[in-house]
Amino acid sequence: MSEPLLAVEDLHAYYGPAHVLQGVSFEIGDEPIAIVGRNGMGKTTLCAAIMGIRPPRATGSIRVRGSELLGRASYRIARLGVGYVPQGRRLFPSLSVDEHLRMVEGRRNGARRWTPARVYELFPRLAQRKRNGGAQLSGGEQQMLAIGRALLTNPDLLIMDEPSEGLAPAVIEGLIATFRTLEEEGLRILLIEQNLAVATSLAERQLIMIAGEIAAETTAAELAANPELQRRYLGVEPVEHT
Amino acid sequence: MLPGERRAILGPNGAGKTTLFNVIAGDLAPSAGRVELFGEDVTTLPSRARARLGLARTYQQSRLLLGLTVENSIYLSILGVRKGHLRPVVLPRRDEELRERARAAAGRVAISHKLDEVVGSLSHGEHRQVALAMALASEPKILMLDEPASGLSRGERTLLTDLLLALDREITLILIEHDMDVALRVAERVTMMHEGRVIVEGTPSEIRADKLVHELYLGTAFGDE
Amino acid sequence: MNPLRWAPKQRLERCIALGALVLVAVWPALGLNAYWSHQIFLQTFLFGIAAASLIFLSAYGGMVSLAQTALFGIAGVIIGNLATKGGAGGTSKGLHLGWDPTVAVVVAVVMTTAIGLIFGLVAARSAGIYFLMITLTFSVIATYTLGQVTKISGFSGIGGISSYTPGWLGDVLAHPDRLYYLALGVAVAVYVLIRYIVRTPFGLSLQGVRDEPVRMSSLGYNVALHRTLAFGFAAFVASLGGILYVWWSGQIAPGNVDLPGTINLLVMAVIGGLVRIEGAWLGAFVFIVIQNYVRDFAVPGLSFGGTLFGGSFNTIVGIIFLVIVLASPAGLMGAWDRAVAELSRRRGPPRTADEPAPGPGS
Amino acid sequence: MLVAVVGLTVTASVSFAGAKAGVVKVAIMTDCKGAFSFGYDYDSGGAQAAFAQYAHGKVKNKNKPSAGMTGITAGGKQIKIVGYGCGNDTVPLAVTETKRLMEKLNADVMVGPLSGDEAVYVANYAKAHPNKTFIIGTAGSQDPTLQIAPKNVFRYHGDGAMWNAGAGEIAYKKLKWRKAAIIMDDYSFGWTSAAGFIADFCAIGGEITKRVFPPLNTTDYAPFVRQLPPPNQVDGYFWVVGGSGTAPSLKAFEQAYGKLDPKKLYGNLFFAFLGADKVVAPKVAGAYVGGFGTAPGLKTKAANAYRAIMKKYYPKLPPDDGFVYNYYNAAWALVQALNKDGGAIGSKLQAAMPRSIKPAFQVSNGGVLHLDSNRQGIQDQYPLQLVKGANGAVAANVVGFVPDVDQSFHGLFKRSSPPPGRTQPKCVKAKLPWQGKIKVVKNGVITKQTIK
Repeated sequence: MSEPLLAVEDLHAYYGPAHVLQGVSFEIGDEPIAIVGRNGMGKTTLCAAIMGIRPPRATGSIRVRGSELLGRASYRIARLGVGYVPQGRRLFPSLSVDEHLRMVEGRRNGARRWTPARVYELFPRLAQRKRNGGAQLSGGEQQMLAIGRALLTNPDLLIMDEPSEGLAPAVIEGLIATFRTLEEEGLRILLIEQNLAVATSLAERQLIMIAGEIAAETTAAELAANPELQRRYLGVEPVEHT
Repeated sequence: MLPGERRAILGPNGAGKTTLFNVIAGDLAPSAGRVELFGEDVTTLPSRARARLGLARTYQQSRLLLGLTVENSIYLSILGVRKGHLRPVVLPRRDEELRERARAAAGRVAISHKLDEVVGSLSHGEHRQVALAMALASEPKILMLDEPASGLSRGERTLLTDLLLALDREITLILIEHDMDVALRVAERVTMMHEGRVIVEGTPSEIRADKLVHELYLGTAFGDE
Repeated sequence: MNPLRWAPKQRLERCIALGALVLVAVWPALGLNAYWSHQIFLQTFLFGIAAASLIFLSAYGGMVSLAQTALFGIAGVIIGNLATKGGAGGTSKGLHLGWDPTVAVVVAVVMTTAIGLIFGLVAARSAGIYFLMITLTFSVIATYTLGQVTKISGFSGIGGISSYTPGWLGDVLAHPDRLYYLALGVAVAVYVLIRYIVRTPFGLSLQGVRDEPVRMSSLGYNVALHRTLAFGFAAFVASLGGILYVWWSGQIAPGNVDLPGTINLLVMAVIGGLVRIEGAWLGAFVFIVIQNYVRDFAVPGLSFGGTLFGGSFNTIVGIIFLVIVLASPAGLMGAWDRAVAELSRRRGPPRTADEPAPGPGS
Repeated sequence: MLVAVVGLTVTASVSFAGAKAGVVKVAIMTDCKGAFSFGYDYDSGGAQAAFAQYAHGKVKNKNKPSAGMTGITAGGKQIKIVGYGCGNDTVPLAVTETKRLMEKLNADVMVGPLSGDEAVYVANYAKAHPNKTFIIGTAGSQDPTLQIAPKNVFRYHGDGAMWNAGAGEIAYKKLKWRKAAIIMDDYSFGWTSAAGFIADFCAIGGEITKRVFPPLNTTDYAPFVRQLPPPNQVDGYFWVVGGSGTAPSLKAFEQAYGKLDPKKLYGNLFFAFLGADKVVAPKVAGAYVGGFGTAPGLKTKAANAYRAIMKKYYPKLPPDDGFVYNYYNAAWALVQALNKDGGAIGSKLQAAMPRSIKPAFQVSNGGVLHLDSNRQGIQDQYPLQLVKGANGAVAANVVGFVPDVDQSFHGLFKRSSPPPGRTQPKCVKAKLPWQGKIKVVKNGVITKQTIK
């Protein structure tokens, strides 16, 4: 009896008349996955569908360890052990850094791997800005806080939508190292990422999303090494798909 | 900064880069000091007046006009620095010159196929493209871009780099960017900020070589690129 | 304006709109039920104009104004004071200036617009709930000013105004169809004007201000000025509705602009939907039909207080309002937009996110 | 939506086409909201009792007049009550209600409205609809029959000024007032009501030293009461504060100037409504009160007969209340006219409307009330006094009889004169027809004795 951690099957999603996801299927078992692709291909919609946030109308199936997520409210999805770092951070402007973290702390059952102290250890910059409000942080600091906030829910699965956006190279480096450690601790990551360096160093399995479908699966090594592949799937020329 | 200069501003998160932009653009009043544009003291001018002097900027969180179409957003960006943008009579769509300029700007950032779409329905990466198109369309003398490459795919970043390199030499460019591929290729001079101060200034190669920059900002990854 | 280039939804909407327009245009000529033309439709036209000024500010300027009823009433009070005469057979209250009614109309429109600009100047710097409160304050000030400055109105207001209409309009009491067509014409003109304005540079920049004021400022726009001008324009529109109203009802009193009056207009706009101008007339129509017909049904069990037909009238209106708003926060126009989107999704072939919309007219 | 519009229209047209030609459609315009919401049952009950007594109407529910009535016939025609107007004593609602009754429900005749401002609107409306007939219910404004005065508007009771006829003389003679101040609600009924006192008091030689105007529905009366001259500078105060303001305004006066002295207070009809107030009413017991055209407790044959009729059809309604009585007379006059003209409506009905009727509380001229040339009744008036009853409750009793009060106050109010307002009328000495002819009423009996 081993259900995969996350199983997405034939997922279709619509915003109004726009058919954004067209039959997406994949599983996350023991390995992290990165989903790459050009802009406007439906990657963020996929996250929204999984998390049940501002839900597009969706059909198909999304299961976490066998429990169906479609149709569930997002707070219940979060309680199933799914953490989320949304694109654009979505912080609470009136709460300070510390309040953000303490609010989330201990909200969830299960192992308490994460504490605010550990988040501060991961992002020392945040420790310096403990008392500052969400709105007073710089872009990169906001990103750190959004990640820290998601980690504090002690998720088994962490969905991150462009976590490296706006972060300085050195911080990204630290982040990659942290996530590798977390991987070893058992956290599984579904990563949406434009920064190929981040995507390839965090996940070996690379799904390429084009026009609402998983067009191809490849490995980090292959993607990193093959400029033709990059040009075809991530370049700016329109992609012919038949 | 000199006219026509291309400058990148680097620095760890929270170094004050965006705040510097806000002060220059007039969105934030400085507690002390002065801002001069084209030899004129603009410290007390509102941001709209600075825009009319030829200063255009983009925002980190794109801050777009989500309810308008891409085309209308670009129109607004052109009209804003023109005289008579209150004209109640003439429709922008009927103004050939305006249309041409908007289309050209959209073409330069490869967003032409979305001109009639409402900005709010576009993806995050497309928002960056729209923001850039708007900034370019106003034909600024000073262009300030706040992390223009973030959210762009690798291919789009290449396009962006080429676009910035091909900019009219008259345009002064200030860039905040974490993608060193983009920043160091485009910029002629680089300013490194830390904790609200400028700590190093130099050419891209000087910056690459600078120890302090590595220690504070780049980490190890870019050491031998 | 080539019909072949319209999207299917546009074509459908324009067919319906044209049908409705033809219907209301020929209604009195065909001698159909005069109560519907002179009460339901006429009120729909003129309250729709006022609601359109509210929706214009909300949909394009992001400002929900509670002052539109006050401006509507101010225009009426100005007309009442300027145009009426005192003495035998005249009205009993107001300044009795006895001006030429056409001049009075022009002055009323100009003055109301000016008052709107002043309101706008004060309110333009605030947003959201603060804007709502400031405009509510305007509305309350207007109510009390009319109620307590007995020289210009007083609690009883000014009556008999419909006897002082311009010569080109004639006696609206003897020929109510003239007022009907005038109101219809003004409503159509207001609709076309707003649709035009929002596509001009001014209209576009107003929408920009709605979405991102900071950004608009850094694009070179004077945000407060645009808001103020929008408020002035909305006051202009509201004044047209107010003038038609006093000719229709013959009177204007603080009771027209008090809190219930203010809320009624807001309810009309919300029923129609604060997103599209068309919603103004749709909402006004639905509201006025409800007001006229729902009250004839007594619903047992809903008689909370009051004596009117078991007192269920306000309760029923309230429930209808709640149902509409809960089912579609964007009102009836929003419900329509969603229904059409849903239908076209079910019927049409699935299309991808980045494919262009189906070719028009093909 | 289009389908709905057409559908509604067709149904609406069909229902109108179905109306029989032989029916006279009557609307009863009253208030069901606002300060006078009780008028809804009083007014419809008064009118319907007349229909029941004189036009064969069958009461549906003795305790709820608004339940309606069947089988009314007059002049050989069926009379149908097509609707009840629901006003709130403000004009805007009167507009929609009047149009609904007269145009949607196609009433030929309106009995109503209730309040003065509503009546001003209705009179203006009547001007534009000469084929419809309007019999004012119980509204106290002058304008409908003085300034506007359309040919199709009739009023068989007095206006707000007439109701206070005699008050000035009583204050002057019985209370020895020479100088008085007035506090009046700042709207047309307040002004009109005060106008009656001013005209009467000044006519006999009194002087008004101050007029104070609190806005309608004020919550804090202290600032307005402070504008009144203190008790040592005037002989008394005429008090015209109504609605929910009567008791609070008196309390504010008490706080400002000390104990309330009934000899220094004279209220208009609003004082009569004070009875329910357990705190203030006992403190002003003994004060004189203006009338309402009715004579509560008057013992005459006609009055008793009328009370019996009311009791028969609507036992719970107070027959001596003006709301009931005035609507009763209006409907009764309508029945007389329809009987006379064979059920015709429009101008024939207007021509047939009686120019004189014999209402229950009319005593002069052998009990006949005449209309003047503006179709406005010339009516006896009855000044009242607040008295403490055996059970301690305060009630208003009839204490005077003012014969044949006319709307013009013998020429003081003219069609061309400004209507009552903050400064109207001026205080002038005059010889009013009823001056010196006010009789004392004792225990409901009009005595020969004149008030001295």
